[in-house]
Parts: sequence; structure tokens; C-alpha cells
Amino acid sequence: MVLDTMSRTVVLGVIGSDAHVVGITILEQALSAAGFDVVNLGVQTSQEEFAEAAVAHSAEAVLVSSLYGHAEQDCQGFHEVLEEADVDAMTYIGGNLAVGQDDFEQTRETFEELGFDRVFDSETDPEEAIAALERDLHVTTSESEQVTVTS
Amino acid sequence: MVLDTMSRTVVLGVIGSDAHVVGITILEQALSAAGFDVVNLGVQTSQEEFAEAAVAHSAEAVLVSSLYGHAEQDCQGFHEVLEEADVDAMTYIGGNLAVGQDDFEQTRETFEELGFDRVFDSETDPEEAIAALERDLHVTTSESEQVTVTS
Amino acid sequence: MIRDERIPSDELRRIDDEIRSGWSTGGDVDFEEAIRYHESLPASKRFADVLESADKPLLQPRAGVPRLDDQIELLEYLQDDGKADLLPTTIDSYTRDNEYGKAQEGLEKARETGEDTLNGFPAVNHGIEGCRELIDALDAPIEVRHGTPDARLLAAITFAGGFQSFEGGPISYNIPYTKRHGLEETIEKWQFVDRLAGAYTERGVRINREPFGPLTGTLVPPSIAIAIMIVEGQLAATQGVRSITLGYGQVGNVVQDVAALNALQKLGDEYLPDEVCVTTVFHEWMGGFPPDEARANGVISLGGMTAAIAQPDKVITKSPQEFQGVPTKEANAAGLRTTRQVIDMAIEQNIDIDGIAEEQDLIERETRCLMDTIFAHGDGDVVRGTIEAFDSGALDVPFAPSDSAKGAVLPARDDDGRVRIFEWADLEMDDDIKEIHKARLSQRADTEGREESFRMVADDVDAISDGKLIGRPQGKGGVGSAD
Amino acid sequence: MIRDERIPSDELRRIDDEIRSGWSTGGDVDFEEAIRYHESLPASKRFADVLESADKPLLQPRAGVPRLDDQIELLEYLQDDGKADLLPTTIDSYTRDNEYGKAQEGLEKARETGEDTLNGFPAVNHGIEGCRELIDALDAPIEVRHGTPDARLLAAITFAGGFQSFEGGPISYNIPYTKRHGLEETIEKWQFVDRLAGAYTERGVRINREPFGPLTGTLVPPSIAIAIMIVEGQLAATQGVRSITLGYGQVGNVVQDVAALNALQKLGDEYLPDEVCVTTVFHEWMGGFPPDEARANGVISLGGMTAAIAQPDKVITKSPQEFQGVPTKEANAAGLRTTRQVIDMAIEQNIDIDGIAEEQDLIERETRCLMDTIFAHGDGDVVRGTIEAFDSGALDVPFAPSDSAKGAVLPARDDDGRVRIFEWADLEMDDDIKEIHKARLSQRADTEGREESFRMVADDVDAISDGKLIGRPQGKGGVGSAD
Repeated sequence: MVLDTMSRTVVLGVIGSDAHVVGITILEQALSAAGFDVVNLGVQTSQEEFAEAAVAHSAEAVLVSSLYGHAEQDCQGFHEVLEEADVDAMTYIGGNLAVGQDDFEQTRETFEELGFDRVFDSETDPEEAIAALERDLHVTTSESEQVTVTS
Repeated sequence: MVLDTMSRTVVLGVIGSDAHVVGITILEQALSAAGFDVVNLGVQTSQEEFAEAAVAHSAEAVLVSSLYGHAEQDCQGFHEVLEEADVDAMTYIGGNLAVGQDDFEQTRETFEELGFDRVFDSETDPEEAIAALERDLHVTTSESEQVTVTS
Repeated sequence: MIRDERIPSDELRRIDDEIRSGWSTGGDVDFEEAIRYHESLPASKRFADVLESADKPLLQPRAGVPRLDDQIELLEYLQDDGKADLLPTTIDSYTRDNEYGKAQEGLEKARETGEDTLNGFPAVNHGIEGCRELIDALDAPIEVRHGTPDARLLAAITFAGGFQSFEGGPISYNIPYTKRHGLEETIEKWQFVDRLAGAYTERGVRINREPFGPLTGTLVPPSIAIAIMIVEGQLAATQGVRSITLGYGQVGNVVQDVAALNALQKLGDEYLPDEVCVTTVFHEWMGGFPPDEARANGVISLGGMTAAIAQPDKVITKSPQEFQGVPTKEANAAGLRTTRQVIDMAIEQNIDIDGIAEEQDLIERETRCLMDTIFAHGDGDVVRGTIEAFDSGALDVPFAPSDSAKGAVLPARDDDGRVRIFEWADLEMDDDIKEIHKARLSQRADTEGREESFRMVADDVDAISDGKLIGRPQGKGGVGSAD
Repeated sequence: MIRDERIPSDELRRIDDEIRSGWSTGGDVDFEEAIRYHESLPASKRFADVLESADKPLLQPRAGVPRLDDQIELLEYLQDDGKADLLPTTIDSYTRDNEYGKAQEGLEKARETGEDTLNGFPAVNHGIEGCRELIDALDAPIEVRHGTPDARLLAAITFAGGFQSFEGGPISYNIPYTKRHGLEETIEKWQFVDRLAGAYTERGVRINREPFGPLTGTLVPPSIAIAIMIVEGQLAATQGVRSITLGYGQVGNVVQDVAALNALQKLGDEYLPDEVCVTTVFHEWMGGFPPDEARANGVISLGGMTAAIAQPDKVITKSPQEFQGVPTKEANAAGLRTTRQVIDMAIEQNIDIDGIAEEQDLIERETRCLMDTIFAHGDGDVVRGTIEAFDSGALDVPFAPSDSAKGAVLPARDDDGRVRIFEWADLEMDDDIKEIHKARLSQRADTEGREESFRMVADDVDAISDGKLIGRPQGKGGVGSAD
């Protein structure tokens, strides 16, 4: 199902000391299958590593994953680091973003204030993130895929 | 392991509306194997049925079982009924004799006051009841069996 | 003299009129109106159809409280939080003894105090209107579960009240439940229940009937249970029942349980008329439970595993609080979900255990011996044969409190934990089969270095609640705790 | 260049001295005095002897809290109320990162506030005295469980402190636990740990070593896990270890799990030197658990059932609170008792499932392919071969966070729920074996009416926590919840 469009590069990684690898492994597969060029930085990726990779690969989007509950600390100043490195990319974050906080809307607000363009919870399907990417990056896609968008 | 002694008759039954049959079925087997003549009245046996059977079979012991928690009510006046019928037998009771009452010594006292010669809890092995019977009825038995007595 | 013959229509009406005069709510029954009510129910509430068309085992708990709104709330919880596929309504003890007056007192007291003064739902007292309110409130089909020797009025009211499944039978709700009801008496009464279910069936409302398979719930040899299931199925079929669910209670040995469920379905199909749709229900362990929820969950899961392999049509679940009596609704739902998880994880695995076919063959041969002796005792009439065979002891149930059965046969586990017969008493069985049992029990005796004796029986009765399947000598067996 | 060679005695002493200077408690280690302490322990605390002489699977939970008295209380509870046969002491994360200073801060804070400010027992900070107080307080043998890439100081102190079993290995505590430690580095460090265990062994104190079998805990194909277990066993044997417990994490398909445990024991015996006593440990499901204790009990019970059939030497249990992280001690003990009940009911049943021998044969062939490629990559040296094979991708672990493994191989379940390989990447394997996997996955794709794709992988990762074994299309798979 490679899209009939130019390949777009996205950088993917788990931020901080988090070592949860399954989610991004599957997301990497899903993004590749959808036609993106994926740079997977893996787990325990620093803010600087995200920025360097985004510059080196001219990434159009930076996708940050966090599942161990310390996302807010790990992302403090992240967008400043990206800015300093002249990264001009969409930024998404997803996962278990807050521990013991049930109201996801509040979590979304927190991370939007930190500068993220989109915030996803841990129940998000890869398709949902891909559909958002396609819209945000103005990727031409087929109708049948657009109807799978649920958010 | 039939004992080297005259057969003694014991009457066995579950008193009241109680329908728990497994315990007395096994006790019947154990008593028979130990050489007793057993009259098993089965479940849901009334005070009068115990008395009639004891008279009819010249029983030397009446063994009452109760597992459904209403033993105290079911046994009120039981010894008066036995007396009126001229039953002169040892009386034992065993089972779950009190609901929600943890102190077995108190339960034992309650049933001794009602007239029972021996009171057993639900964890009693058949061997224990048999050993007590042999002592109370002065049954000659072998030494090896006496050492199995635990109460 | 009672025989296995269909009650004529006029006789049905006569008994029906008489029965319904036994309590005020009986007068409200109008058969034609009841048929219309059943016809108005959605397909999802047609018990027989839902059960017979399922592609994997459906789960059903046990549950009954006195007040209607409480019962609705309880069943909603088990449906929503327990994900029960089929729902129960368990009837109180007074109703089982036909003491509707006492049940009424209890119900009124429950309404005043808000306490559960009865141990079940007094459906006769709630009447048709109360029953239908319950049926209407829930999404899943609901079965009446009880233990009533004379369930005629209960059947008349609950059938008219919209229930489409009814547990019990003349043997299975007599032998394990009551001491003094004669078999002839309970057969006659259940012929009416089945005939009434048949009358609904004739009109397109297939009432599902479910003989109670576990019987005394304590180490019942599979062939004895299956023979009684077949007899009750035949009696129901004669009266016009066309949806019959034969039951079986887990003994705990997976090979024997799977073999028994296979044999139950196969022999049920073979012995019952072609026009009957035969399904099976597996009851999770009905014997004593460990006094510990964690261990109880292990017992429940072994049942789930067995169900995943044997794939009966229905599983009746236990709760981790089984030891202490009536479970909370949370524990009841937990038992459902634990069972569901095990079944859903194991059912697609194609687990094919060696020796099941052999064990099934043995169970089938034993069952045929028992069926043959029943037919012989009755000169071909299953009703007469059942009564005579129980009377002679050729048919017997271990640990039966009823005077109608000798209760002289005694089971014990073999070295693999399969239930064999230790004391045959007068049970009819081919000698070569008896030799097989004897050899298996002798093997166990060798393993344990002790004689075969009633001690094995006693130890086995307590084994699962003590944490093992087989009552090996190191385990202490308390007699009093045996029930 | 590092090779699979025994560290010479003088080199052992040199490293030992250097390592022990890393934290104040290191100075207290006196090898001769430690040998005398071990010799003073009763037979019931000699881990290797207890494990190797058991006649049925021994149960062991996971547990570790920062303060010594709390740890004693916790282990006493698991021993008395959980009836654990073997006890654990799980080490905190700071110690795993060799951050003894931070562990000390956490420990002191824990002592002040009474709160669990560390996620385990900082054994290095407690020192020899603290460790021995723990060993002395409990009746059962205790194992050190951690996840430390460089566990040299931890080993020096806990061995001298009286622990006789130590989990981990250079691959199994690297690949799943850390991103940047090189394999060459962790192998060198674990050679010291094994050499130190070997030094005790030479003196009659057989320290049991247990490579961590579950690896990434997520759908690891059995042959990959077994090959890594054999490699770590060989490395330990070279350094003088004589009691080795190879591990395996449940994948949830009973046939495959039993086959894998059989293969693990057989290949372990075959590949490791004769003087090594090889035992096996089965980890109950290490993947995501259902967010529901009732369903979690079902998952745990399936593990117990598998253990009853395969009869490994040890079972590491899970608790019904697995979903929410660290369980209460009550939940931890409940997991033990549920497992015990299932094993004790099922273990005497002689359950022999069809297809185990065939699956075992496949697993053995796959493992031999991997072992062959490791030896080939290293020109006969297993250390070089392991490093080179991981580097080339000929050896790989799915979902490996470590940079030392490609993590490019991807597993998916087949139509029976057995874990097959969907994406081989550069994993070395005979073509006919690849064809078998391909055929099995294609059968599943047919059943589900969809293409084989990473979606199956994603669905399978979430399946058990969603209540099924196989991630069939109807199940929604959330990526973020996949870990």
C-alpha cells in the first residue's frame, strides 16, 4: 500500500530513559508500509538526538513516544532544542503520558503547551497517527484510507 | 481389621433438615471396617427416628452429624426424647456445629450442656471418633490402634 | 402404574388447572397470551436458539436474590461486568419445598428490610408480571435453576412469565436434593413439567430443558451421570420437548472430563429421538472448594481449560468465593471472567490429549450397560426401568441422600485421578469393566503403599479443597468437612 | 580480543580487588570467610541442591523492597502465606545502573520516611552483613534477580553475603534491558561474575546461575531464546559454574511451551559440559497482562497448567496485579497459590498432548541452525561467534531495545497460536524451516481473510491483555499500549 506520492521522512524514537520498544517497532513497520521513510532512533533517545536526526534527514515530522510516565519532564525544553537546531517539523507525542491522571484532555493541553502539534493516548492505532500525518503533511492519499480516520 | 470382640451396634444419622450425606457415608464405612454394626439413618433424620432406631437395634452409641449450621436448634430436647424412649447409649455429635463462632471450646460446652458425651469439630478423622467409641464402650483393641488416637 | 407415555391433552389441562390453583399467581396464566408474549421476544432472548447456534461455549453463572429490582440489578451486573452469555435465576428453598406462603413472608420481609431473607428468587410469588419484568429488563436469555422435586407450578408460572429454559428432572432433582420423595412421584410431576414445555414447543416456543448433570456433586462416575441424563432426556422427549441440554459436572481429570463430555453428546444424540436438538452443559467443579480465593481460581481455571478442549455448548461457572457460600456479585463476575480468559486463550490451540478416545470408549460401554439394565428392568419402558433399577441397586448414585437410591456405590480416584468405582454394591456392570476399574485402583494402592479402602474415598472427597486432585495418604481427610 | 576462555586466577583477583573498591561495602568481602559462612548454612538453604533434588516444579515469586526489615517481612510472607519454595530478592534500578550513591540516598530516604523510595533491594548498599541477615532470617534459599549489565560488584557482595543463586547473563541482561552497552563489554563483565561463581564452586559452594530466558518478554520465538540460553550456559560453564538453570518465558500455546521446555532441557544437556547440572525455569507470561485481576488469574493458571505438563524444575510466578506494576504481597502470594493449585491438581494426570514431539523437533532444528551459525561466525569460539552473529543479524531478538541486536526479526502467531517468525530479516535459518513458518502464517492469514502483515504482530502483542491468545482482526490493537 505504498502511497502515490513523494516519500516523506519522519523521525521516530522513545524519549528519556524509557526502554519500551514494542510500540515504536510496530509504528515503524506501519509507517514504512504506508510509504514513509522512517528513521527509528529506538529507545532512550535524548532531545539532542531527536534534533540531530531531524536535521540530518530533513525530517518533516518528529514522532516521540513515551510509556514510562515521565514524558512531561523528558519533554521540558524539547521544542527549544529543536528550534535551536533549526528543525521545522511537525511534532507528535504519544503513549502513557501521565501517570495516575485520568483526564486525557488535560494531558493533551499540557503537551500542546509544551509545543507538540498532536498528542495521542496509548490506545491510538498506528492508522490514526498515519492519517493525521498524511493530513498535516498534505500527502495525497486514496479515499478508502481517509475513511479509516477516527480522530 | 475386624476387632477381636463382640460386635457393638451404633446408630448414625444427620439431624434436622440437613442433607449433607458424604460425611456419614464415609463414617459408616469406617465404623463397619472397624467391626461395628452400623445402622445408618441417613440425612434429614428427626430426633424421634434416632430414638426409635436406638431402641430397635439396642444401640450402644448414637452418632449425630450436622453440617448446615442449625445443630443447636435441631438438638434442643434431643436427650429428653432419648430418655423417654429409655435409650441408654453414648451420644456423640460432630460437624459444623456453629456458624460464625470461632471458639470451638465454647461450642463443645454448649453441646455438652445439651447432654452429648463427646463433641467433635468438622476436621475430625473417622479414626478419632472410632478410638473414642472403643474407649467409651470398653472395646478390646490392639495397641497399634490405640497409638493412632490423637484426642 | 406410571409409564413413559405422553400425557394426553385433556389430562394436561386438568393437572394444569389444579396446579395453578395452588397459589394466587397461578390464576394469571393464560397459555395463548403467553405464546404471544414469547413470540414478541427478540431472537436474542430465545434461549434454545441462542444456545444451539453458538460457535463456542457460552458462559452462565448462578444467581438469585428475593427482590425483583435486586435480581435485575444482579443479572445486569453479571451480564455487563461478568460478560455472561446466558443468565440464571436461582429459586429460593421455600419454593423448592412448595412452601409459597413462607416464601411470601420472606419476600415481604425482604421488601421491608432490604435484606436477602430468602436464598433465591421466589418466582411463583413474583408471578407472571414479575417474571416478565425481569425478562424484559435483561438482554440475554434467562434460565430457571432450582432443585424442586415438584416444580409444576413453578414451571407453569415461569414459562408463562417468559423464561425459555428450565433446569432439573425427576431423578436429578430428587436423588441429590431430597430424602423422602419417591422416584415414581417425582417422575409423574416432571412428566407434567416436560409436557407443558412440549405444549409451548408445539406452538413454536421451544422451551429448553436441562437435566441437572452433577447429581450429588461428589466424585460421580461419568457413566452413572450420563445414563441418568439420557433417561431424563428420553422422558422429556416423550412429552414433546425438543431442546435438551444434558449436563455433566467436572471431576477434575481433564482426559476423563473431555471423554465424558464427548460421550454425553454422542450418546445423547444416539439415544434421544432425531427431532430433539441435544446440547451439553459442563459444570465447573461442584465438590468442596479450597477455603482460599487464590486456590479457588486455580480450580475454576482447570474447569475453563477442560471446557476449551471439550467445547461443550455451555459452561456453568463457579466463583472464587465458592467455599463460603453465596458469592458477592463481584466474585461471581470474576469467576465468569477467569473462565472466559482461559477458554479464549486455549480454545484455538487444538489441544488433543492422548487417551481421550480410549476413556470415552470405556465410558460409553459403561453407560450402555446401565441403559441396558434400565430397559431390561422395565421391559422396555424407561420409566418403569428407572424405578426398578434404582430399587434393585442396579442403578445407583454415590452419596445419594435420597431413600430412592441405595447410595451404596462408592467412587475413588485412580492413579491418574480419574474417578473409578471402588465399591460396586449392586450396580449393574460387565465383569470386564469391573476388572478395569479394579486394576486401576490397585495401581493406585501400589503407588501409595496402602490397601484399597474407604480411606481413599474419604481422602479423595477432600482432596481438591486441600489443594490436590488425588487424596494421597499424606493428606489428612476430615470426615465432617467432607460435604 | 575477548574469547570464551577462563579468566586466570591472578586476573580474577586483580579485577576483584578493583571492583570491590567501587563502593565502601566491597572492602568487607573476605573469600575464605565467605566460604565458611556458606558451609555453615543448613542444607535447606543450598539453592542448587534444593532445586536439583526437587521431585516437582518449585515455585518462586519476584519481590524486592529497599529496607532490610521490610524485605525480610515480605519474603517471610511469601514463604508462609504464598508457600514459595524458593525466594527472590529483586535489586533496585539504581544498582542495576551501578549508581550506588543514588541507591544509598534512596535507601536512607526509605529508612527515614518508611516509604519504598527504590524499586528493589540495594544489596550492594546493605553489604555483606545486611545480606546475611536476610539469608539467616528465611528458611528457603534466596536468588538475586536484577537486570544489571555490569553486575560484578553486586555478585561479589551477594555471593559473600550468602546468596547461592544469581540471575542474568551477558546477552539476557543486555539485549532486553539497555540500549548502549556493547555485547563485548557485557560478556567480559559476566565472565567475571561466572568466574567468581566458579571460584566458590571449586570450594564446594555451588553457586547456581540462571540466564534470563524471557529476553524481551514479547513473543520471542523459542529457538532464539534457547540458543541464547545455551550460549550463556556455555560461557558460565567455561568459567567453572556447575549449576545452571536455563530459562524460558511462556508464549501461551501449551504445545509450543511444553515442546520448548523439553527442547531447552535436552539441548542444554547436550551442549553443556557433562559436569554441569542443567535445570530449567519456566516464567509465567511476561507480556502484557489484562487490566483485570480475574482475567489475570486465567493467564496465570494457563501457565500453571503448562508447568504441570512440562514439569520444569522451577516456575517463576506472576500475580493477578501484574497489569498495575508492583503487586501487593497478598496478590503476589495469591499468584503463587493459584499456580500451586493448578499444578497440584494437574501434575498427576499424565496429560500427553499430540504434536509436542513434532514441535519439539522443529524447535531443536531451529536452535541447531542458530548454534551452528554462532560457531561458524566465531570460528568455533562461542564468544566471538555470538558478537559477530548479533552484529550480522544472523542472531537476533525481536523487540530488542539494545543497539547490540538488530531487532529486525518480527514474530507472529500462527493459526494455533504458536509463535512463528513473520519477518526473518538476516536471521540465519534453513530454507525448509522458513517454509514451515511461512506456511503456518499463511494458514492464519487465510483463516482471517487478510494479508500477512505487521498488523498481525501488533494485534498479537496486545492479544492476551485483550483476553485472547491470537490477535484476530476483530480485536483492536493499540500501538501505544503494546509494551
